[in-house]
Amino acid sequence: MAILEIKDVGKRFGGLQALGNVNLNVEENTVHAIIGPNGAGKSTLLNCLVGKLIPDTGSVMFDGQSVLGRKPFEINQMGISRVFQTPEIFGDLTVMENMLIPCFAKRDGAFRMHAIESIADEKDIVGKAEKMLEDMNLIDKRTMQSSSMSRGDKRRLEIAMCLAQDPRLLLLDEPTAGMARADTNNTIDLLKQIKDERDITIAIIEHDMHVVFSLADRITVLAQGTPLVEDTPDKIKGHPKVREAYLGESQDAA
Amino acid sequence: MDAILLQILNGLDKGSAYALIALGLTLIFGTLGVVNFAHGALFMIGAFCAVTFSKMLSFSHIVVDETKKDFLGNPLKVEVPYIHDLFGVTTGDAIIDWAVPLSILFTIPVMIGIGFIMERGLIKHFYHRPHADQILVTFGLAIVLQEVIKYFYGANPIPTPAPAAFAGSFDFGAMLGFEANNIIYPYWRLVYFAFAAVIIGAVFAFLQFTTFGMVVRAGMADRETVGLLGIDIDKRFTIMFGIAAAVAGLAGVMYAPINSPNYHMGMDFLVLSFVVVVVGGMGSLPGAVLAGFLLGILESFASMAVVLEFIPGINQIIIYLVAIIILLTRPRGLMGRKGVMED
Amino acid sequence: MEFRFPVDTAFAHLCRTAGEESAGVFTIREEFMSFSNPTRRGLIKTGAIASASIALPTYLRADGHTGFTNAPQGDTVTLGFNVPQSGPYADEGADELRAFELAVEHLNGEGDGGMMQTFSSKALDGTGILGKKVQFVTGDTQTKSDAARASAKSMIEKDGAVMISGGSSSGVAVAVQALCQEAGIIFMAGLTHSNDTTGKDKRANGFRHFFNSYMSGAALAPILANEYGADRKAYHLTADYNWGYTTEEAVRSSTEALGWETVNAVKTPLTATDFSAYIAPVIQSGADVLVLNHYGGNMVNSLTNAVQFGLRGQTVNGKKFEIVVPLYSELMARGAGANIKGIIGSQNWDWSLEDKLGARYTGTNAFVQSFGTKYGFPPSQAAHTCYVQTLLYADAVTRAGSFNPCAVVEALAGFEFDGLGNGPTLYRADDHQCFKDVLVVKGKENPENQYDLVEIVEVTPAEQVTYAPDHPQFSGGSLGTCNPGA
Amino acid sequence: MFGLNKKDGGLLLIVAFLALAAPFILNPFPEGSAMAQFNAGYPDLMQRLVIFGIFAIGFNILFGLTGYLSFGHAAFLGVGSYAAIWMMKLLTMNVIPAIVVSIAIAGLFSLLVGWISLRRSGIYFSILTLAFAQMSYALAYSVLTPITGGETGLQPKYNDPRILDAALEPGQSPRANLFGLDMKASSELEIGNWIFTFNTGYYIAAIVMLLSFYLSIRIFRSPFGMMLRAVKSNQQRMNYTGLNTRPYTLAAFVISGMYAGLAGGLLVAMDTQVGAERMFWTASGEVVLMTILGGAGTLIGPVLGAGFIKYMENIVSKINKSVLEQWFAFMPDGIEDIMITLIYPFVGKGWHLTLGLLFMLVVIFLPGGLVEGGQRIGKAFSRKKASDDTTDATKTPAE
Repeated sequence: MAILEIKDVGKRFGGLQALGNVNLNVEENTVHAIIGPNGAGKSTLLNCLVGKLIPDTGSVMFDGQSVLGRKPFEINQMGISRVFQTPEIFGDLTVMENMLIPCFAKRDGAFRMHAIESIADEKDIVGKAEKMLEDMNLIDKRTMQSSSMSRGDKRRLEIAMCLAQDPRLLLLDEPTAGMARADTNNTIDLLKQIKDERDITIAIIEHDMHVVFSLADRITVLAQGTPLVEDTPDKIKGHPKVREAYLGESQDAA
Repeated sequence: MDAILLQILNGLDKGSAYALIALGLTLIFGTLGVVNFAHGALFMIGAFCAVTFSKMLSFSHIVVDETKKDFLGNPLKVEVPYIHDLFGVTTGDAIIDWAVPLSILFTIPVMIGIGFIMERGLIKHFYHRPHADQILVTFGLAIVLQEVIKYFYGANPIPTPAPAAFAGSFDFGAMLGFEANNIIYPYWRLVYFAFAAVIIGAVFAFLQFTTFGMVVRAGMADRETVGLLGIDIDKRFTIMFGIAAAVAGLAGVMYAPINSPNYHMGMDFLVLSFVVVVVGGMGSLPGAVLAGFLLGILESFASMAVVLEFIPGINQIIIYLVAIIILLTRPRGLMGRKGVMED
Repeated sequence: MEFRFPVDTAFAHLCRTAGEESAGVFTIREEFMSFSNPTRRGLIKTGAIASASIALPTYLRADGHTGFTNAPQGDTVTLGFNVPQSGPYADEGADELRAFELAVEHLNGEGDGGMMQTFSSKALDGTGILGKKVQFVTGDTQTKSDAARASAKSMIEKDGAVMISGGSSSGVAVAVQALCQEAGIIFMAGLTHSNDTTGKDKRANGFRHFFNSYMSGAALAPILANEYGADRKAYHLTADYNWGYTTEEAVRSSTEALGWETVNAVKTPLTATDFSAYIAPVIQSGADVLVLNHYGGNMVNSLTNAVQFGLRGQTVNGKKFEIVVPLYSELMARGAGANIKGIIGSQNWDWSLEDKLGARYTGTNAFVQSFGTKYGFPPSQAAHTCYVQTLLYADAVTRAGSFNPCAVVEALAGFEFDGLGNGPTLYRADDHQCFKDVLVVKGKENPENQYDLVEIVEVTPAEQVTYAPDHPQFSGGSLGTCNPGA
Repeated sequence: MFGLNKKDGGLLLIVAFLALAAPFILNPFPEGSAMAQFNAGYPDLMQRLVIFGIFAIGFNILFGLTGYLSFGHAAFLGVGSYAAIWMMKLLTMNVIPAIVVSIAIAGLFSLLVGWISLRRSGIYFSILTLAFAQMSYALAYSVLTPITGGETGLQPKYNDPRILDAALEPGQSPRANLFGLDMKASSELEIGNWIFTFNTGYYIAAIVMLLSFYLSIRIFRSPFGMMLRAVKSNQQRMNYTGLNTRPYTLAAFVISGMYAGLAGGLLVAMDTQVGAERMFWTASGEVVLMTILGGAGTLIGPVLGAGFIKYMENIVSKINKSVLEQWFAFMPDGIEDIMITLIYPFVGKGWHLTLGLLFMLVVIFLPGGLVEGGQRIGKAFSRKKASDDTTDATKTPAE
């Protein structure tokens, strides 16, 4: 069953048709990658899913409910978590606090006025956050201010924060962009581990074919705002259209 | 109709002062990213440059006049300006009479100097500090500057008249065919408006048509990239600060005949000029000018007796009310860019 | 160290009533004691004992309870001079402070004695007040009622001031006057011109020597009618706050009574600096007189603007256009420069009064002489009123033989005096307002020196500016009775 | 203690000690000595120190935690004050209803202002709040004079209705009280040349300040407080973590507005008078300065900053030339004159100059405010003792 249904989504920015008629289904408990060259509309599509942009046409259904017109936090509360291209964490807060916030958000919803209670008394939340940090090998850094961590650790923390919410759908926006090869591999391992251990659907936007082919169950190729093909990684690898769209320039050069 | 025209004239004039101050403020803000609460003080110092200059011109030695008496009944001591000895009484008085326009020549180097010292000595160290720190330190500086002025000049306003040639007013309405005496306008205000227009034009031309200006504009858009290009942007920014200080100072010099300068006139303008900058859009130079004139004109309209009869007290709040409405309908002011000063 | 005193002795002592004078082991002084029920009093006292008994080593001071707040102890008495030292009125405050210092000097027998020589009451002899040397403390009102009260309270609570004087706005005067009433201190108002100070906000412990809006109106109207004719059309610009309202009302009602018509009255914000938008429409309105109910920076700016707009050169309705400034001050005249020339207004006093109008205003020259000798320039009317208030207070204490505010109030209420520069003057008992001649002045066309800014047009005798205590412009308040405090 | 951890409990105890022993601590110099000028242990100033402490504590909940810089908080203080004085005029001189209503009214007003202003962030938010405050000030000073008393402000009068109170005896001024306990009642204790004043009003204000301080510690340590710091740190991440930032910031705004209202109500309870200048933008600026000067985002900083500025305003402004002459009387004449000439511009009427210079010095050299200064001194001491375990205490971000 498709957990995310994108139907006829289109978005224009002035004279530029960023997205035109995108139809795409993400099946539950799969890793679905969306690839495409620069300017193919990947980020625009992602922003339409999380409430940052509202498409001009079409519909986006998550688990049978429309996400359009909802604010980012409402969509998140529906079960969609997003990992950003550059890690977005609470830099001024400690690693532990970074972890606590999604745990509270999961339990208490978008807003709760818990101004008198002490964090230390919220045993279950603290326990959950600690467990998550342990799982992610971040427990040693719990009192560290998160902005002073390495980029790899920040990425790890961000993913951990998203996972702490037990999302139904995890959106990853070029999670390895700008990373060194070693960090990229670590991230791939981490994501594989998540995929294996959790019942989770992952949609990943990626540039790096190595990452995509090591993780994805299905791949959609986006070019000039429309999906070119959608298929399994093996099939995509050899697809002529993909080669044309993706490697066109290099073929010319060759 | 003529009443409306009259208020537009008044507004333009008030607007020129707002626009000039806001221009310098947003220039500093746009180039350096610094919220300068001492900008009002620079305006005030400009006005006191005019005061100082006319005092310097009338620097005197004392002659005792036995025929007249002072308030205690002693022989009157008359102060005779040295300039009388130098140029004779008539020429000397003429020079003193023209003190305010002449003091522009004195103000420009003084203000640029103050600007340089401020930027190199203080502001430079605050580029990477939070806006709150910048506000606090420049606010402290503003207090210090105005207290120093108060120490030397006292708290009372000091009359600094315009040259006699510009002292009067003329019947602007009659020139346009309205009834006589309905639109009277002082010459000096017209001078101020023209002066402001020239300064604003000069700043824009400078930024638009010189290489220096281009680099600064590029720096306003993206400081780091310009820095990467190997251009010494810091040095240019220092010069920019000097120019902004000079613009504020010039606004002050020419304003002196309109309202007698006093030490706290800068604070009176500070809040208003911030509102102007924000309504115009932080970091937008045309926005600052536009908002300056817009708010000046609206303020003038709100002070019309007819308007006040309908909405008592509207003249007290109009600027703030307009600011609220504009900010709620246009999130970044009239011409603001995204991402500036929103953190 | 006196640890040997048993606690129960102290306890017994403390349990005596608060008002009793005693020479016990130690003394707990209770100030501003509430007049609630006696048991609660006991409660507080127990609390005091608890803290006191920890710190037993005390030594006795026999003053105890004298029946009023801050009874002077030893051989000195402290007065509090609360003047604006920062903000736009700082120069006026500085001048007030000079006058206070001069008055203290004279009271202590230093200097030439100033107006003490001419004062009709001869009670003061230059040995301080009641033989106690006069000391003073100063504070900054900032021309804000909060700051002024904070400063006055510090004088009362910390420095033990028995009288507060000074100030240069009605907001501050009313606020500090109310405070002095509560605390049981005498308040001798400085420069405050609003009707309210001795009108709806009057207090028994407060006294005002300065004149008020009503008096300005009453003094100005006949002279305006005389100088400019009885069929004038006036346009008022009024500072949008209490003082502006009372001044506008006073000037309007007295000029209208003489046949003037009020074309319009527009309120201007206190914070305004440029009045062009208010000035420009004046001519169009058909008015031929502009009344500027402004003070301080407002007045300097609005007058400068009015002159810039050429109002004074105009001829409207066949008459020369005129500008009137109801409340004049030397400092503002100086701030307005040449623009003040020929403009009519009213003043409480002027340093040239005696020279020009003779011995009725005796005291003026004595004061100007000693002020001018000490500081090098003539005193302002603010300085004069502050000096006079200090002398009047000292004299009242001396005549009453006590610093007790109630005795002072009794001595000052209905007090008639002369020789303090204003001619014969009455401190009216009904509202603690002084009644004396009011000066109508005009900016001088050809000043002889930099201090010679105004010429006296006429002096309106006190009878003409006197009003009934229940005059509608002053209604709504009650003096209450004097409060001696503790 | 009271649900606080050891460190916070210790801090609360220190503050409690300082507040309760203030009459001693602030009066270190004997009466009549030259240094007595610096004594601050008289009721009015002590009351102001704690009341502005409350104001700054509240402001810090908004600015220190969320980073939203309001330039209009004095409006809430003013509105609270007006509410309180009207309760005193209409209902009773008992301070309880006055304070309760002042908190409520200030809360409602801040809800309205916050609801509108929080649509924007950064300097746009600051200017919106400034605009509201300036409008309140301008209207209170002029058009609203029938409600606010305008220039002359409001004071309780003998003939106010006060429906709950018995009629006053003739000659009595209405006095603020707590069930009969007069706010102005003071006891004095003399030890040697020292006089210490214990004032009922001060202790009531101090207790309220301690409660406010305690509440602010709880808020800082609560999940809510953490969320507010998260707002300051990264709003984007907040939103994508399923949290709605608006109600959090609005709640913080209203809480700090209610603190301001409480401060306003207490000001009236201690000194029954309201003037519109209380709402002028410089008053809003003052609380910003207090908070930053003390150390924004720290627990104790705002209280220190408030104390510092109020002390300057009330003590330094009172040092006049004759006081200086008294101080330096022991010196030879020439040196005395030089000393007086050197110092005079900075005290008395020049106290603003000193204040301005101190702002600059503190911001330049102690970016974290006085708290950072204290920490540096603390560090210098601990370095001497060669122990390095204090770094954690100084670096805890919540502090």
